[in-house]
Amino acid sequence: EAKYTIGVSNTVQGNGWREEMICAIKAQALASGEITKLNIAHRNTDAAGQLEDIRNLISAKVNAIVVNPADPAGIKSALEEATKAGIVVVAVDQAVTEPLAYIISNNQEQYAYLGAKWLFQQMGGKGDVVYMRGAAGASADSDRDKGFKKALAEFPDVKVVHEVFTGWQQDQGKQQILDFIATGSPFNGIWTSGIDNVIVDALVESQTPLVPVVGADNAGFVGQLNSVEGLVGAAVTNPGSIGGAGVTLALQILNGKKPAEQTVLVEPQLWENATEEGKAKLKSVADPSLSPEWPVSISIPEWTTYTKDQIIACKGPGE
Amino acid sequence: MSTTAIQPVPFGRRLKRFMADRPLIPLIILLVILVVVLQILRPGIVNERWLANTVKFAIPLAILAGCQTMTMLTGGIDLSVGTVATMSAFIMATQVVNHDPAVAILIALVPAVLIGLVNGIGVGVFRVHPLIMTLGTSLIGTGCLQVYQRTVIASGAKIPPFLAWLGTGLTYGVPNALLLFVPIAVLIVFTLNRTGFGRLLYAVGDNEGAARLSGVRYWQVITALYVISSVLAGITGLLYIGLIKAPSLSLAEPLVLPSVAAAVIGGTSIFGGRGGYTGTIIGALILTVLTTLLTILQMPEGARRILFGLIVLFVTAAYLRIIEDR
Amino acid sequence: MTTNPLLDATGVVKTYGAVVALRNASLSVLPGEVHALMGANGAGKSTLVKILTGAIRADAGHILIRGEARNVRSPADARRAGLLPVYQEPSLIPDLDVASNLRLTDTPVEPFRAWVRELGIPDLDIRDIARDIPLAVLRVLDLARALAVEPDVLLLDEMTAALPANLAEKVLEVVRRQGDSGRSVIFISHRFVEISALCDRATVLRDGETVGVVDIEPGVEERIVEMMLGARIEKTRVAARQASQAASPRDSRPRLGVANLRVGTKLNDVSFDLANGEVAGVVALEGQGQDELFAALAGSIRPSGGTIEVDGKPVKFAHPADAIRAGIAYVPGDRTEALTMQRSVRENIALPFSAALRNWGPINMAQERSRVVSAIERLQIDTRAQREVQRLSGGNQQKVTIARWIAAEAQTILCFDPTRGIDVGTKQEIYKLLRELADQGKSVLFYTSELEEVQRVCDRVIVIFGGRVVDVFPVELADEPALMRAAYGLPRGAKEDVGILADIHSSPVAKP
Amino acid sequence: MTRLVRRQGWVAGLLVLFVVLFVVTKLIQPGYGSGDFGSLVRAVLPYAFAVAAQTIVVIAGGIDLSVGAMMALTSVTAASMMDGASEEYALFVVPFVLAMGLVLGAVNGMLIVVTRVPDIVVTLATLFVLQGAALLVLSAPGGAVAEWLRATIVGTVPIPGLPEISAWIPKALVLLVVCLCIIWIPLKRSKLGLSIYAIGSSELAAFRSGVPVARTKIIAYALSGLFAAMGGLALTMSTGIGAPIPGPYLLASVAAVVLGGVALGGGKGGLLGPIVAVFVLRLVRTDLTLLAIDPNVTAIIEGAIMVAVVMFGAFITMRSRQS
Ligand SMILES: Nc1ncnc2c1ncn2[C@@H]1O[C@H](COP(=O)(O)OP(=O)(O)OP(=O)(O)O)[C@@H](O)[C@H]1O
Ligand SMILES: Nc1ncnc2c1ncn2[C@@H]1O[C@H](COP(=O)(O)OP(=O)(O)OP(=O)(O)O)[C@@H](O)[C@H]1O
Ligand SMILES: [Mg+2]
Ligand SMILES: [Mg+2]
Repeated sequence: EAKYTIGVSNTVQGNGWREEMICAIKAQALASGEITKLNIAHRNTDAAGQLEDIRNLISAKVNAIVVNPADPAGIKSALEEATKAGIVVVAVDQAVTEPLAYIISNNQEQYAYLGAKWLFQQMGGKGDVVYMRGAAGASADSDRDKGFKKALAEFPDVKVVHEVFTGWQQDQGKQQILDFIATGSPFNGIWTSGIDNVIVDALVESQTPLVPVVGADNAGFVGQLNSVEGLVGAAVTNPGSIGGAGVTLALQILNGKKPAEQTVLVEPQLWENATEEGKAKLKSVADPSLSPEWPVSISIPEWTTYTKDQIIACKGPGE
Repeated sequence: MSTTAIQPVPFGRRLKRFMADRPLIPLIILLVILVVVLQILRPGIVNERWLANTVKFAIPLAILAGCQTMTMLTGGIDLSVGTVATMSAFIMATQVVNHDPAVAILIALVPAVLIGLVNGIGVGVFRVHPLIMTLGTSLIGTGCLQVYQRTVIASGAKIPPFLAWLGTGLTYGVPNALLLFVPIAVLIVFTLNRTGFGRLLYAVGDNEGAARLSGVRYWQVITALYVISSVLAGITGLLYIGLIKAPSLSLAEPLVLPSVAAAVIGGTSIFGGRGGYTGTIIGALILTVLTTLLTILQMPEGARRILFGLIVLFVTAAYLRIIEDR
Repeated sequence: MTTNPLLDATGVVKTYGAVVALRNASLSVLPGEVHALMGANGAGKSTLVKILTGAIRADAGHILIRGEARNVRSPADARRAGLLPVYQEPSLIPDLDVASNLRLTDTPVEPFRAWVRELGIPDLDIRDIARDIPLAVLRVLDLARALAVEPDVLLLDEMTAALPANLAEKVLEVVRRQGDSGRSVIFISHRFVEISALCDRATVLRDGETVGVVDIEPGVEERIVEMMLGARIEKTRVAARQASQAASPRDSRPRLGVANLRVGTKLNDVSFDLANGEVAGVVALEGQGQDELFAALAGSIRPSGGTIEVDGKPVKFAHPADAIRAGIAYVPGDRTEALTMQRSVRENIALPFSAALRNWGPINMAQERSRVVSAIERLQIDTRAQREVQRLSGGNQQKVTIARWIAAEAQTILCFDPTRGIDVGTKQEIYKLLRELADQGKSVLFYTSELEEVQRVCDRVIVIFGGRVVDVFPVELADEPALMRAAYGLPRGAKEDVGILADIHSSPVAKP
Repeated sequence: MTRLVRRQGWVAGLLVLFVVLFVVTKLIQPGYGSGDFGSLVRAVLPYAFAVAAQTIVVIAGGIDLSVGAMMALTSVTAASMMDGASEEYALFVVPFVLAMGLVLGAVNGMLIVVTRVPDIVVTLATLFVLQGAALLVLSAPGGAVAEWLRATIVGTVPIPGLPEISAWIPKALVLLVVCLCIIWIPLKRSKLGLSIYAIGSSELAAFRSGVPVARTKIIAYALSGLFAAMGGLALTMSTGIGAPIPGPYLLASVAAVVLGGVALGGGKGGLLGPIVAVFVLRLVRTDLTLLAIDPNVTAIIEGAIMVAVVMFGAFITMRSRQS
């Protein structure tokens, strides 16, 4: 009964989150049993490159395209061509501006807001926070910045003592925090945009008193929240498995089950280790067998049907 | 007819000539100036801990810049060092789960040797431009790493304790990484100045035809060179993973352009035949201090980058001015 | 004379760091004269030319052109002021064809073609890429390009050094006429014959200082040599070699045996022997296959036929390293081919020591030093600027190329025009050196573009024409007319007149 | 004739390669038609300008690591200027941005000439500077583009009575050809063009031949900046926004320059080869997508193609030198 060809376009390669997203797409395509072939364009490029990839997918005559947009507005023209050609377009991870496209996305603004708010509460509503952002000029980064600023506005006594861009690079993040620690400036909390476990490492290595740290649900960081003595922190979920959900949504639409809304937001959760309840949750989700860069939330209930073995095998239909 | 009397050389000129003969001195002065600026901007930052951090982060950069120095002496460049370092780091971290660390390290260095060999043969035998050759192999290497990482997603990753000790540890406040770096640096300096192979690197880069007429087989020198460069990059990867402790598929990529810059700031000519490693080490330190300086300064990211570019340009230009005795 | 000088330079100073290239040079050129600029290697001749034509800046000095101080900051400015140089190194853009090179310099094409023909190159295709053109022809093209714009002052830096006799003749002819037509020429050469045939006056430089200006008249050579060399004079007096001095080869088995050697279309069937203790001269006009012969013997190119034997054993060379292992070293005529210019004299001389894989390890510095120093002393290399070979003058660079193989103790040395651009004193030293090597039982194959050298150095002469050996004769018979005849492919004893302007392309074909 | 083959052989080979690839594409996807060709050209557009920018400085004996950053800066400048502005305002924006590229390129050249720091280092430094400037202009992707500007690369050029043919002439192709030719052809025929080749071939010989080396170098970089600005505009025109993070244009441009037969080191080659090389590389990308090749393998394939083609070229020159 397999009958569909699905195209995938993604513009960041070699990052744990994106790799998990691709594997989730493959695993879900396999698990659904309705997909004969996946055409995956997965490389490092910009919005113009993504236009090229999407148009190539249109040339390949796929039935649906799952796209993680480099920029919401920048790829509108190709998505328009796709929907005109009768191709179902599902954007994951971020919204797109093409009105006929469906969106199933992590809420980046909410992601930052949730973590920052928790952090500021932990700090007792006052003090100095280190703000370690993602890549300057990336749209996900600026969305998160909005959420962070929103939380900041609610806590007038919290000050950003240091703001840097890690470029979502582990080594840069580590050097930056070590440099900052060396200045001797006091700080009461660290918010990170997902470059988290190296930050904890740096704190431990330099024997600095541990402060609350907020990161993402990467396997490495979740492990640290469970094991590092005296570390208080929270992981905000940002599941890479959203890709699998995108496939499910695309199939539903192809099969005639259109969702009521064009946009389906997957709200982030916050797992902290400040309470016993939270600790138990963190223990249950931890998964030391995963690559430390992979988010531990490898599936999304109601949206994905593959098993853990399937996503780890990372094989799509016909492979 | 009277010959013009030899006038006393003005002090400025003498100083300049003195510097030109000892190019390390102006470079060290530039480094010190940066450190002083840093100390002025953030009083108290220049402490023992900061020094240790700076050294720790400068070392991997300095070793990769050593690869660039050696290849640049022959008129080449090795853009695959970032990929090679990343590969060996990632492969080691994933293989060590199932193997003895020594075995894992050996396995991790295999791709380094292979890439070096391919680079060397491409450049030395087929005469492909090194820029393109190493760019191509680094693309291929990255692709292979992507394929590889899919096979080990479930196996997890570990950092052997002794690499972490080497990468991050301090003994009496001195970074342990120096245990690895000092011998490597001494070896590179010795190789360049006191061995036949080092002589050939300079000779081949300066005038390949002349070297040939003296009986030098170009392909031998180049192949050996790129293999050595790759192995050094592989070792850097192992050290770097000990420092960062997070295996990622782009771990050492951000070091590639700075490694080229460090070698050039250190006075090595990208056209070949001229330069040395001691300058490169200072170059790496300058870049590392500069990065710190910009991290510490609170300003928009855009302004930070602009400043970084301008300072790199200024330092290189000033240094060239000083050592050029014209 | 009341005529004002066309070009008048006084008190020119140029230093490179610790090296003083010009200390106090002056030069005054009258309209219509051919003015020689003379001096030993490193005296500063090229430096002065570069300063006059704006290629480098002087540290001090006054330069007047037609009595006016003009600010010549670049070769382009010099052109506008009517000064056109032909530098010691070719200046055509290597990757452009000749036509584009002309356009680049605003050189009119037709006059250029006319000059090229006149200079003895009838079949130039101006769409040829400069890189593919042989050095000697390039030099001529450089000259023709300069002539075509009819400059007031033409500056020729060792124009004839790299030219074979036939082309050199034409150049001299043409330059001579420049003087006749009211233009001035500054002419640099180490060959006294050329100076006396061509020049009206000479300015002599020594160690960067003008030590005298003399009128060229018979017998003035001695004075010039004295001025040029100063204190060095006594050491360099070596009489022309007497035929009776010719060493008889000690060894009956030849060191090097070449039989029926062929290389592409350039070298057809060359056979000869070279004995231990012998200096054999090779005499040929430009492009008769001597380049290919030397390259094949040196392992640089592969012969397409024939055999080479070393000490009676047949050898095949795939790389110069193979030839070196067999004890054969090659000294190319163009020193830029042989030297690593940014490296020190020491490293250049020691380069062959490290070449083989087994010598890649640590260097025994003390041993290397002593060998290098003894080679430097033996050739009396001026090592004031030894940190970089490129700072040495042309002649001293040339010496380094030979010193390398003295240090490496090569058994057989192939010297391709080793005295190109070398002053008289140094030439004598090199002749002496080659003889000494032969006396120590080494063998030397020696190509020269200056026929008179043959008598001074060689035991035997091998004449090549059209890619074949047309004659081999002992040095006793090798006077210049005989060599010249042979070089044109005429049989020994033929009585035809071989004019200096004879066109080689229509000259009689060699009789086998 | 042989001379022509020798000089243009590589370009001809690339053209043949392109045609072969085109046929292969048709075989993979029989429906591949004029519309898809239009997509290809639009994908080629920014790469082609980047590669033109790189080609001109490589011919002049340099290298420009700042092309990608220059494209980003000009792109965000254009996009932010046109954001919320009237359609006519774009008539001012386009020349402004082109002039900005020209000036910034000239600054690159001047820095190289004045500081005497090698090109690769100066442009590495300006890469950071331009990137920083782009971030100051727009800290996140955004901005807008005038509709008419956008329309200049969408659709095809109508040729009355020949709809068949006109379907194969996308406007983007016409724009590309016009923009490149308008600068390249007069340049190639002028003495300035010769001078650019001359300084790339041998700076010393060029200086001694009276070429104003410094000025020529500055102009080469200025033209490179101009092409990069066209690339930046092309990015804005196709995406409708400006993005401050440079795309993958730097390495792609260097690779295409070499594949196109321009020697790194200068003095040789032309613009046509690199442009055809860009088409080839983009079409390879299309084929890889059409074939649904495992994305992790595509990097290996692209790297291998690059190395193989260049090695092949090296092999041919080696053979021809021996014979
Ligand atoms: N770039 C340089 N740097 C340092 N020293 C230099 C440089 N160029 C020339 N010299 C020195 O200047 C002196 C004069 O050199 P020049 O080339 O003018 O000699 P020359 O008279 O032309 O000799 P030759 O007859 O051998 O060509 C030499 O001692 C040389 O070493
Ligand atoms: N480091 C060095 N310092 C000084 N002289 C050296 C050095 N290395 C080699 N030599 C000398 O240089 C010459 C060439 O060395 P090499 O060992 O290549 O000679 P070879 O003739 O190839 O050796 P063999 O005949 O043993 O095969 C020899 O005379 C050798 O003694
Ligand atoms: Mg000279
Ligand atoms: Mg030996």
